[in-house]
Amino acid sequence: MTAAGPLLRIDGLDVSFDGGRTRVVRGVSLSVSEGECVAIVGESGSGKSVTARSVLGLAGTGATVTADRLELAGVDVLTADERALRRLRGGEAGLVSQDALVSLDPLRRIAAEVGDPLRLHRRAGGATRSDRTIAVEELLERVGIPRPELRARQYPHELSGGLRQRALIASAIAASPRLLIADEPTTALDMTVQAGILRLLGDLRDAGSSLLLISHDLGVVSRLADRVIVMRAGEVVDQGTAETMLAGGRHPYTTALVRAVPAGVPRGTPLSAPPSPAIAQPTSDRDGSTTVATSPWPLIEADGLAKTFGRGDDATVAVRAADLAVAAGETLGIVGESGSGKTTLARLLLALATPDRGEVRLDGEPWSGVSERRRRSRRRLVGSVAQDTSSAFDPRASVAGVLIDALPSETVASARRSTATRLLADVALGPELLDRSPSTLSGGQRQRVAIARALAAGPRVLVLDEPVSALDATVAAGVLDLLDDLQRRRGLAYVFISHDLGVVRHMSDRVAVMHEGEIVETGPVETVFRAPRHPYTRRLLADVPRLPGQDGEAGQDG
Amino acid sequence: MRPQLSRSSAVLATAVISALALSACSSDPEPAATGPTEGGTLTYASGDAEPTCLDPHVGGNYPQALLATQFLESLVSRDADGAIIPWLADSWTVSDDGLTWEFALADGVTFTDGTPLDADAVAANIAHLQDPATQSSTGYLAVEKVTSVEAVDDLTARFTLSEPDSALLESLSQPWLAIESPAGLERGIEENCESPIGTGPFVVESWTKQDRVTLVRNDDYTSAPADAGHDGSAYLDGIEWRFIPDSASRYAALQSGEVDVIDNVQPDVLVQAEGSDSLVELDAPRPGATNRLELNSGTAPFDDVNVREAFIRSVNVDDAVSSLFQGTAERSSSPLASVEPAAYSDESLFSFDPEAAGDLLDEAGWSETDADGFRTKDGERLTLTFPVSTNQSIPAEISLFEQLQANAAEVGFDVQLELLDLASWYEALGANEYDLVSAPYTKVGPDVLRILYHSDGITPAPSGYFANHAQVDDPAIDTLLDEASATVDDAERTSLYEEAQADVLEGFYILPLYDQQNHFLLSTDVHDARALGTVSTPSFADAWLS
Amino acid sequence: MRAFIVLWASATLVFFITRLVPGDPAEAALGGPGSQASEEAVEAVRRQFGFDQPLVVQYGIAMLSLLRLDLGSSYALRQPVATILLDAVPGTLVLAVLALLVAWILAIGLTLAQSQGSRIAARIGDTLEIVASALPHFWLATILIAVFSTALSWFPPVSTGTPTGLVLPVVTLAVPIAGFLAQVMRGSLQEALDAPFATSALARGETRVGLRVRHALRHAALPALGLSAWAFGYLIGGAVVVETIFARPGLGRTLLSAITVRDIPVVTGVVLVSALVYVILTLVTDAVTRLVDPRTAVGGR
Amino acid sequence: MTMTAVDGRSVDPLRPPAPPTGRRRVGPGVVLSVGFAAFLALACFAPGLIAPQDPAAVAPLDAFSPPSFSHWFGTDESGRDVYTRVVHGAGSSLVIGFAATAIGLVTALLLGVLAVFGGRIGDAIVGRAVEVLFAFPALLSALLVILVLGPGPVAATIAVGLSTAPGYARIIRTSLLTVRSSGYVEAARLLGHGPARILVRTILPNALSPLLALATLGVGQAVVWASSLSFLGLGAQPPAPEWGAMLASARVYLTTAWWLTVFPGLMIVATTLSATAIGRALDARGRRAR
Repeated sequence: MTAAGPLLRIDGLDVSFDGGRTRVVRGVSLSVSEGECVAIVGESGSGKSVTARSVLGLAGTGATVTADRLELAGVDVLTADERALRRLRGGEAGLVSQDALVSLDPLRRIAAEVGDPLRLHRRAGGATRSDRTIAVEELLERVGIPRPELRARQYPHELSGGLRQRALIASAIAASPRLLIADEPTTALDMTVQAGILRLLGDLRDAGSSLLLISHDLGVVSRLADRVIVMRAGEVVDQGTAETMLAGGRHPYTTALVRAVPAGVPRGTPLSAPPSPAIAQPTSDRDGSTTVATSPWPLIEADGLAKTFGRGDDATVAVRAADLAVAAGETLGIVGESGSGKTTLARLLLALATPDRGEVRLDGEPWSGVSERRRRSRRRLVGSVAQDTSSAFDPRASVAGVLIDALPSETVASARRSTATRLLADVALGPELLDRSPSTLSGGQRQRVAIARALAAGPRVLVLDEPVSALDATVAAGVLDLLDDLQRRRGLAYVFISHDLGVVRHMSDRVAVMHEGEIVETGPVETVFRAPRHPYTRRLLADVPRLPGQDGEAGQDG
Repeated sequence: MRPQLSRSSAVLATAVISALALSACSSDPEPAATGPTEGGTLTYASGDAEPTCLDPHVGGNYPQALLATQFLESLVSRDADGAIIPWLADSWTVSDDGLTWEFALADGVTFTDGTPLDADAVAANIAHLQDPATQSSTGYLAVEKVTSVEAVDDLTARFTLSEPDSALLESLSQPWLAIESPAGLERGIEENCESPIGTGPFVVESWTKQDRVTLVRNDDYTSAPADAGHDGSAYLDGIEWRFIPDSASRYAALQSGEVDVIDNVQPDVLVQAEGSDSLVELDAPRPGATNRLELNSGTAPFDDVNVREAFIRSVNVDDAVSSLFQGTAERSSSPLASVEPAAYSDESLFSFDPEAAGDLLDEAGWSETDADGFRTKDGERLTLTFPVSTNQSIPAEISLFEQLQANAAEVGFDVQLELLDLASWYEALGANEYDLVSAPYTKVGPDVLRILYHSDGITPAPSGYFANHAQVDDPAIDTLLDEASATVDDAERTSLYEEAQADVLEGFYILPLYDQQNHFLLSTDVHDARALGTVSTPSFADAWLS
Repeated sequence: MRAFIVLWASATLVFFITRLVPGDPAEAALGGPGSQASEEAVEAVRRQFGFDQPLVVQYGIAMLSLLRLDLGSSYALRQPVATILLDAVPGTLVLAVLALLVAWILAIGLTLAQSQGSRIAARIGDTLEIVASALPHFWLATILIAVFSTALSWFPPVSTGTPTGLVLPVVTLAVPIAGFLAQVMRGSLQEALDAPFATSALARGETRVGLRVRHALRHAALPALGLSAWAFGYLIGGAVVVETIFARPGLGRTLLSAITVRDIPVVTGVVLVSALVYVILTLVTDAVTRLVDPRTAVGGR
Repeated sequence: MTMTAVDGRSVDPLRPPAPPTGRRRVGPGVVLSVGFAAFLALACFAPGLIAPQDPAAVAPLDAFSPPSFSHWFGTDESGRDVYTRVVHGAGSSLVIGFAATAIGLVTALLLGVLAVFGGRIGDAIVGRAVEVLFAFPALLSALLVILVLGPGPVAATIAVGLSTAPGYARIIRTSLLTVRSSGYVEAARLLGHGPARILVRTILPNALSPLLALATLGVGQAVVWASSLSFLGLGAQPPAPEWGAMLASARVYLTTAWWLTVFPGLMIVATTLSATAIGRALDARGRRAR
């Protein structure tokens, strides 16, 4: 309660699970003063979330929390009893977590979830149900939710992702806590929505709230944070002002993090360090100069593709009149927000769905219009890598099994295992993984195995649907470099789908922007990014969180 | 009102079949001197199947008889010694040729609907029994020889028979031939099934299916049988007649005082209750046939008398009966219940002798033994199919069969017990798919022998039913039974029946097990309940509650 | 519409199953086995019930009379099946509804007691649930009677028409179902307690009790709710045993005795009633589920 | 495009719930259960080894002996040794349990495959069929089957099996749908594998593995159901020492000879408990593997 000391003070925080066997946070110290915004940045497993939750005494079941000092608003969290803790939770510090769809109780109305802190902390307007209704509507309005009286009566699933996240923020700030802990508040949101949420958090900070912001994304953090703390494997490895951190910080890990962000890094420049030895010379200009001969016609082309789901009033147009063509060695980036039809387009190209209208041609021959039986023999020409690596493999198969299953059936039995080993080497994985189950691998390793599987059949086209979206930045950087390298060596045609403009810009020769099922703009990647013609593209670009010095203009010429 | 007799004399005077247990109850806190108390409702819990029709003319099974005894009465009754006594008929005469019977009806008896009991009513009842639409089975068979009934005058009914029937009085004493109000019968089968109208001490008030029949006192009751404890209306206000199919629940209900009387008491419960001072036992042996196994002599392997004898010698019935019935049932070696004066038994035929059984089988050609220890002949196993009705056989009886099965296996019989529900059981019998069967049959008098062992009983009715399960087809036995049926002279009749019984026993057609016995358990609050001498159904006309 | 199809299919299924029953239906109609019906009577009944018609015609007639809500007449009881069912249904319905209620209360209690965190309590509760769901009704009933009627004299061992007479049969039916429900509930309660929204609620200052009552219990109830229509069927099946033991009139005993004498119209009637009850209950639980879970109201994409 | 339909109704009666806590190690319960299962296996295949007497041998004069050194579990109304009967009864009881479960699973599998691979019409037909089967409560359909086949162990087994089928069918359908729409099945299609190969090599093995756990749970339930039929006089035939039949016939003697009820009852409960414990352990392992 003292104005003098920091609002939150952590010294030497240790958190472990399983009776001390698994230490997830080691000796973390930090403080947040009134009105300050502190960000913790780290990749998955860095202990950033557990650190934040320990502040509220919610490190999780089975957690052992020790610290030299863990004080929130002058109260010692470690020794406080349950009642005192409850006063802190929501009262002194509110928590906003990732993905409001699961962080708000799906069975309760928005009004109940937002109004709960008022009732629990006996805040003004919390006494009676009708008072709470008014207070809740005010709160919803404050976090920028239009028509609060309608939204209050709705359930979380009836709101869009952005509104949901705002409602979650409203419930966190309902009892006017002085500190707001935001744990990945914008992850999984579309760019434009993400920008709105960040603006809202900024407004709250400007209104005097302290903010403890947790994110894996330096770009997100850079907008708001006064100070940035970088965590890795449970320890703080670097900290400083936002500017110093974004400039690369003092610790090599910070440098790697910053480097891994592909936005504005020219095509062909490795994102990961150390650079992959396979990449001899980064080339910045690759227009038409691949090492493998291009075919005279596009490898895969689509003509007026359209696909509608449902019928009558429920009909949803997923793709309308999409035209595209990709030649060998070329990458077509497809960018758009969720629901823009990117994935449906990918499925149409892969002939997993049949277009209502239009046609896909593969290597100049009909692809979408023929029977599956006739298509089957040519399927190996087209490979696919998807975002979700956890369900991508038969749970009963080993890595070797997965790869061998993907080999052409004419492969000699004795050669199969060695071929699998070679495929793993191609994606920079060791043969020791052959007998492991994919489920025991890390996300990055799994994605490499998925790529290896796609390569096993000897494809000429790869459809990559958000291949790195689920990966940590440094891991993603490695995978992107690998893809780049493979394309160069094998002359593959890529259809690269992502919501991340930075990644698309880094990977693509040409880019198509999708919006509500339509390709609104297409063209060479730098043309589109530098001089967007379509208003939607412009808005999209405006909302990209940028690292200072890495924005669109700065990346020119490379 | 007659003075209440002391308990032990009541046994003699009213000829309650077995108040033995009652008499054992010398510590009864309520000495008889206080006399019966009016009022109160007695709750009776029956373990027998719930009847589908309360009119015992329709079909005609034991559960119907149990209930009908409370509200219907017959022309004659039977006392404990097996003598026929007057009831609705005061007296009767029979012509010398045995073809004409005249019954003089009691005067001043009215049915509970106000209809007077007269000769026309009797005629209407016999006609009702003989009408195919009534679907009478038991009653129909009993009046098969009656060609007509006419009213000589208001109170005299004359029966004309096609041939002499020595069993007529015994048949007429049964509840299945009770006399109902002709007005009631005219209501049609559906309504009459719901609430038959008689002259009895109680009246059917309502019937809640699967739950209970509520009976209330007939205040105008005047027609007690000759062996009743008192004349005039019953002491009880009424009877709640409940259907509690599960024996354990029934006993628990008695123990907790929910009900006052239960029937179908299990042997182990009877033994347990002996030590109780709040429960009294009432045992009533049923007349007619004993509980017995019938050996199907119509098909192999029991078409060979040696195999039949071998089976009978191979099983240890004595030990089984004593262990399972724990003294509550007596071993029998007669086709007839021991209460039947004409019962003839021969223990020597039924001694347990596995060795002799083995020799008999050798003799019969069943000399080989297969891997499982069963006898074979020409490669075929000596298998006996034994369908058992779970609706008719109590658990102790099924256990008994299991023991016999085990005994017989020692000698080499492969007995296949098949527990079946009633319908499947009848089906198995109708299809002649059985070698052994146990089918209870209750009928007053030795004439039951004719039904069970006359070759006429082999031919099934269209529904597949037949009574001669042993498929005894012996002209000598047929002749004896026909003669006995036509013989009015008691002594001669008895000796004919005895001869027939000896033939049946010596032919090893049946294995008598034990007497059919009704076991009732009563709360000590219930006094002067008795079982009738006819088919041992309980009567509560004299009963009172303390 | 769906309900109608289920009913129609049930009726069809029962019609053909009962035609498979061995034995002559005409004889069954004549007082069943053991009766001594004459050849002429059998013939008459055969014509009366249309057993001499081709199967398709019989089927058509049966379905038409069902449409007129005419269930025919019982062979054994000489009464319209509808009357018999109307007498039998209330008893079973009361029993089953009460048992379901008690099962829910038991299950919720057991689930909450276990979620308090003690590992031993959880183990004991877990074992109890499995044991409970593995108890045959007839066995449980016997034990309950021995303890609560014979030894303690608290409740009557047979139906008395009073509420106390309902206690033991209801408990007998409820315990195994409670075991099932608790197993399902506990799993989803734990899932709910581990869910991010539980953390959100705690972070707002919600109490542990509040978390369970306001949040987790609803989630726990959902799958159990989905089970309830099935459970009701299970209860009606259990009623066959329980009604026999506790001497209660009802559908179960009606069915059992009808099967014993091959009273096909009654068997058909009971099966159709239970199908109808199932259908109604499915509609009800669907409606309740929509109330509790707004997500299902919209219909998952 | 993620499918986020959270369907509360998709939980099925027979689906094993998640274990109460996140236990990972093999607990003592599982060890005990496996031990008991081994005992049962011995009892099924070589009952003579652990109970050398004849289960059908009667000794009327030894009837109703309470448990003693010579008769561990006492004797029954015919003087038969209850321990011997319980051991020898394991076979027939478990045959009923396993056979019924197998019938249920196979029926369910056929329904499930038709639902998932029979197109829109197949799914609709199966959906209705499952609803209809659900509308016939287990004991009711059991009684119907007995109506047709007549009472006896075969009818009881078929009856119990069929009545469990709809529950399994729902689970199999869900499981098949999940697997069919999974990334790895899609991957197999993209590799150009034919539908038959995908069904046999990829979909079925993965969709059926959760059923293994379910089946162990079903066995115990089936034994319980079959015992109820025995109680109604419609189950196993004597002198087969089937547990349910033993329990049903012993009920009559509950007040005078408790051991007749307790030991077969304990066997049923112990079988169900250990089957459940093993089933859950298998399920947990399966999930972890996934």
